[in-house]
Amino acid sequence: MRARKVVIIGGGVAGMQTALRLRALGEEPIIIEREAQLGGKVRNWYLLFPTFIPSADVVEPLMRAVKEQGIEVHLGCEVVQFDNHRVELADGERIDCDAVALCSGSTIFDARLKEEYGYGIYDNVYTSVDIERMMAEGRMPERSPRRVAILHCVGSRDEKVCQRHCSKVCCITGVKQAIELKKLYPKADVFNFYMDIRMFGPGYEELYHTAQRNYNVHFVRGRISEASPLMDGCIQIKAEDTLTGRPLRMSVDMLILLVGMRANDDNVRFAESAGLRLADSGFMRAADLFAGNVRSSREGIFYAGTITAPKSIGEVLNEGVVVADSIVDYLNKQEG
Amino acid sequence: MASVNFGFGISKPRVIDIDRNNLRKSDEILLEMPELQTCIGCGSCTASCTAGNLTSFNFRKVHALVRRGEYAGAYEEMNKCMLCGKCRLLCPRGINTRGVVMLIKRKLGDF
Amino acid sequence: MNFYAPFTLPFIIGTIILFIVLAWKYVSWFVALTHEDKRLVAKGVPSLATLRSVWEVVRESLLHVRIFRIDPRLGYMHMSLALGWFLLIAVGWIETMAYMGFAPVPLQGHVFFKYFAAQGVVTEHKPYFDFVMDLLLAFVLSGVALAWFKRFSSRSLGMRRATKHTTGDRLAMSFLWFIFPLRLVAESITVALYGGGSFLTGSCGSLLASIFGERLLSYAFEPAWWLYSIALGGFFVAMPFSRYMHIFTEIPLIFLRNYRLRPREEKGAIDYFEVQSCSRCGICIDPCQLQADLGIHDVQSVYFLRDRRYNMLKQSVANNCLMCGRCEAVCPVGINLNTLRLNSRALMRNIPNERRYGYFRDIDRSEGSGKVGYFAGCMTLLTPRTMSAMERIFEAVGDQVWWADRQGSVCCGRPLKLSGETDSAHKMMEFNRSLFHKHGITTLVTSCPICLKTFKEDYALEHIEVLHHSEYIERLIASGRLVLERGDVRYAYHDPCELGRGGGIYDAPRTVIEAVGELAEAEHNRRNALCCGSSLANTAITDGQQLKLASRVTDELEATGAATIVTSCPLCKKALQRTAKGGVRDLAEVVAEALPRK
Amino acid sequence: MRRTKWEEYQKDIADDKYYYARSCIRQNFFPGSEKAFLDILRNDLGKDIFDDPLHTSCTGIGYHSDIVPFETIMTVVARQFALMHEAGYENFTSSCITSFGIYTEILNTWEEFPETEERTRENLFKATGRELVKPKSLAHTSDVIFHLRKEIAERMKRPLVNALTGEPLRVVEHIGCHYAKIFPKSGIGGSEFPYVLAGMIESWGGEVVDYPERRHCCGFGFRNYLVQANRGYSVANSQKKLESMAPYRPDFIVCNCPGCSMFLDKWQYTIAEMEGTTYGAHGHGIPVLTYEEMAGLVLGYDPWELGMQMHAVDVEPLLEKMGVEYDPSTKYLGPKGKYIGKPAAAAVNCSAGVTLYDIKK
Repeated sequence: MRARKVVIIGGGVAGMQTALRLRALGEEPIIIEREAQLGGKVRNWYLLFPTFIPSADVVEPLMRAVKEQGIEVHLGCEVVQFDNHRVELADGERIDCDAVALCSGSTIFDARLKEEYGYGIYDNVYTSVDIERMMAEGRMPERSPRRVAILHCVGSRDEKVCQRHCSKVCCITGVKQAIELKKLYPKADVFNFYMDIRMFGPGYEELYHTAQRNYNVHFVRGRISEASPLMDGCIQIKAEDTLTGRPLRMSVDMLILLVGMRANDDNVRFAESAGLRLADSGFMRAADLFAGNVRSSREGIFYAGTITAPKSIGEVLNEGVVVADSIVDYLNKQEG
Repeated sequence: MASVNFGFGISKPRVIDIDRNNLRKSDEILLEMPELQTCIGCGSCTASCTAGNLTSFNFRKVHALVRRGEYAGAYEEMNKCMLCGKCRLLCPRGINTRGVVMLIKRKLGDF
Repeated sequence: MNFYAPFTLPFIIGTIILFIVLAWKYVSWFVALTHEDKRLVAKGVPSLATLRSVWEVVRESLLHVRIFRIDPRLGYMHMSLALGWFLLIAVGWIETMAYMGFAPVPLQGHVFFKYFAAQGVVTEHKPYFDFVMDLLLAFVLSGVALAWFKRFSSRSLGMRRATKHTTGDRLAMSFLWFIFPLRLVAESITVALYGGGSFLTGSCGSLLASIFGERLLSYAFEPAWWLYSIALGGFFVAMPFSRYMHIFTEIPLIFLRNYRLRPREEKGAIDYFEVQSCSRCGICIDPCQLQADLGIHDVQSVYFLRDRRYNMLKQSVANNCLMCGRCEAVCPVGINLNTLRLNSRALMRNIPNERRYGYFRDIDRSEGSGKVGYFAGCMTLLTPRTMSAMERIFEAVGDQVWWADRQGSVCCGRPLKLSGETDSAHKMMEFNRSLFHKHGITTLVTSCPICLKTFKEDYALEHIEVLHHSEYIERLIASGRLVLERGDVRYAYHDPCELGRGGGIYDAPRTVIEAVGELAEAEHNRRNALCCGSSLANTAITDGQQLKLASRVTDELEATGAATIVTSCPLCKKALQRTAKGGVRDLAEVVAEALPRK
Repeated sequence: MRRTKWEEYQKDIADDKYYYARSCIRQNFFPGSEKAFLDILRNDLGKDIFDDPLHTSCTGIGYHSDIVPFETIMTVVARQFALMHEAGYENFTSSCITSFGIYTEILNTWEEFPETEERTRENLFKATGRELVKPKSLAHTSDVIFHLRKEIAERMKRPLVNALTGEPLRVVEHIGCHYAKIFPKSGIGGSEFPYVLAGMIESWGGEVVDYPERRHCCGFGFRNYLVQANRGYSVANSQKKLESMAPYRPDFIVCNCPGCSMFLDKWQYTIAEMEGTTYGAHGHGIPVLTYEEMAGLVLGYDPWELGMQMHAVDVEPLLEKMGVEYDPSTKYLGPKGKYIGKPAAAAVNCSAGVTLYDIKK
């Protein structure tokens, strides 16, 4: 039986896992990655929740394996359009294939759109992505902040920025970063401002408990409504402490916005060119949410990773395996 | 029945007694503005509130009480609102908060 | 000549009723005018304003110049009916006089002259009159035909939607539509039987005679005149109670308006003239974004005025309006639609209560001191970029600034005023006014057009000049105090309603944009600019509906090809940000960025 | 499940030889009840119970009102135990629930903190020269009746049955908070499934009525009652219970705590006078009985001898239901036939009459 070509759009953890699994099953995967490097967003993360392992422990073995397996990788390539038998790249190249796995992930919400939080206006307002990068690069401020506020649900569950969905991983990221901050600055007070705490994964609730119990992280049920600068360079934030029913204000030296995942702008173009369906959130709509959650509405086009919805890294890696199996299954049926 | 004064009154229960509360107005309010049910109580409205900055006015609490049929005082409380509309710009559920204020005032003020 | 015939009775009765009702209405409204208004009238009558009014009556009530500007076809339709009918009456009158000299002729004698003069002497100028009258009748009939056609296809007359009328209005309209065709029939039969007539009635008469024969026509002669009289009488009775009340009311309104009478915050007698001047032409429907984008069909000004006139106005209708002023800008009668809506809301919602807002006492959270005061406004507190840009601009020119509300303060009062709670709004205005005076500022700059409008219109600030930040920046540039580096970025400018139509400030922001980059104009701009949809005046539409309105606006702004949208209102900025693909900036932000780097 | 749950909480109750400690409230407001208790034990059941004239109040009301310090009350309690030992008894029974709670609390304190027991022992010796000997068993007097309920049932003359219909009487039982809410193990059935009164009712033919606010406090609350301005809160608690039980149409309420018997009874009078509301049948209040009175009626005692004329809510409707023969003319005659005075007519007894007390007048 000849090896069948499967084009994988996106070389993040989802794409690499899919490729590796396909190769293991004897197929010929081709990865197309927009960036100059494989690894996607996970490469930028510092330690991963809930076990605090370095993100490199997840990404690097995958990258190594892709190299070792000699999987064909196109870097710095953007896909213009595709259908289940052909993928067209920005440089004009066309790749004929037997199936396509769309693993192009999602986009981080631009915190500047929530202007009232002052991101990009005041120096000490950061996004969770900034913090990951600063932690990884060891660029966190030397001087311990007196107080840090971490705001959940920035660009998630918010009609005002047209992002109605829950980004799922921000809550646990907020807890993780709170612990990291407490480890780094034991004297700092860390406050998490949340609307609902959603601890859906294994070990998450325990980590939440640890943050409260062992690290004395404060959790305030209320969403910050405004941030404004103070004379001394601190940020004054306003929220309602909804559990006491009173407005709360405090000055913080650092405000961290837990930015959510939103659908890629590309999705619309892809959906149009390949005849796929979008969910209301702008993410791709899977064939169904049970047995067909890696299949699209079109034959031969599959999904893995956060292209369909926000997911944790573990879930994404599982999907990579599942999608490869589904693709092989499909290809076998095609050949009868 | 004569009401005798013993020098003290009988304390009214603090409980929100849904069985006893008359939910008619609450139902009417929710019928006109069903989106009010989508409030997740994040408190953005109250935190940014221009009036809440100067008084004890708590929009989230007042409308929550009204929804439970606790109308006492809600009308006058809503009259602390300046209708400036900051809350409407912030509500993550897109609730028409100014409309809620006006609706509650209309329903509870009987006009 | 005997000017009595039984068929004239419906006409006579109708006319008498019409004039009694009209007299009763006008007298009672006039009596109810406030003392101040009456004084204005007394002062205005012997002035030039009267002459101006006469000219305006000719232009607007007869020629309908404003409607011509909106659409020539629509203008012709209205003109043919108004001017045509007026001339028919006037020329008819002259014709009668030409026959009778200055002898007293009863009203029906003028109106049904063709009937009474049918068997009379033929004078030498009769053919000329016949011709002129036929011409005028043809003119009016063309208008009726257009009106009739408009009912079926308003689009072909430049209106996407026509008014949905009430049954009463439809009845009155039917009478009106029948008057002229019936007149044509009656006159044609008369001509066929007794001769005369010109190209229209003459040829129609011959045609009728050839089809039905003279015998049959002689039977139809009296009934035709009866029907014509009934149509006229019926219309006259319906007129003061229907939309056609506008025909006469517009005339006193033009005079009163030229005497500077205006509707106010509270309902007043002048409102009757305004409300009943609405012809329900429906021109206000098309510009209404609630109609065009949201498919809300029952709240537009025409329906609002109708409901208000017949005392069936509901809060849901009164509240559901953006008060963007797009309808007011096109109203051919120039009715103060926003003010009327405001005082309707006030009537429904204003419940004075002395104790309310007592918490304002002794609040002063202002910072700094200077002759220039800056009032950010509640909304600007949510757009800190605007505020920090203003701070940089103040710094660049070295103005000492008193910051009125950076730490939050009392609202300007306009939102409550817009919702009809006038008394409460005045408490806020009173508070802020004394705050401004206490701090001794001479210039008050605000970046919120909502605040600006109320500062200018309601605050009566003595010795304090109120400026929108666009005007303030424009002045700084003009005086050379602010030097900016011009880039080549294209900015699409969005006119905020309260600033543009509400405050007449269109040029200042444009001048400022041109000082920093290139200005791109959207399809609808200036007086026709679209509303962002988040207007504080509307408390009825949902978030989703606001979003829909905003996306229409951003689509249009983005169609200019400009990368950045600029506006000068925090509310518009917030609203447009939700749907814009590129950035949405406040005017101050782009100015602050163009400040020379130190 | 509820029926058996109580069995997990059991305690040892002595069979005989009790030392009796009286209750301040019971002996003042329902003196007949205490006498009936002694009579039932001695005469009907032939038990040895010692009513010691030397013993005093436990000072519990003072303690719970922050007037009597803990050291003081421990010494008072130690004296009671010393008296018991001197009298040759070792099974302590108290008539009052507040006292019972205090005895339990102090015995537990001594167990947990032996040094306090030592200090108390010294204090007692210094003050009175007496020697503290802790009791072998501690029981509330309702525990004793519960323990002997079957023996009483054997001697039963009038079961808790509606004499007209033959249906069991519907009885609401109310357990004093300090009986088992502080130390659940000290009560029969614990704090959640108290069975001490329910056991009596079921053994004697009645039906226990369960209702939503069954476990709620009567509202006594010491400070809440003692300060006039706070009484509204006290009444509100009774009212909450009464409102909750009224729809179940109970025939009477029975309490094991003297305070509860008093407040559930007298607050009915107050509510009726203030608001015109009554909670029993035909505009009448719900009669409130002590468990001694209930036992006495079951054993055929005369209601007036039991002191049932001391209630604010008249008990006659209940007596008629049970078919108890009584002489209305002797209601207000004391044991020696002397007139003891008659309360004014009250709304709670379906009378529009004069009220005893109105602060306005």
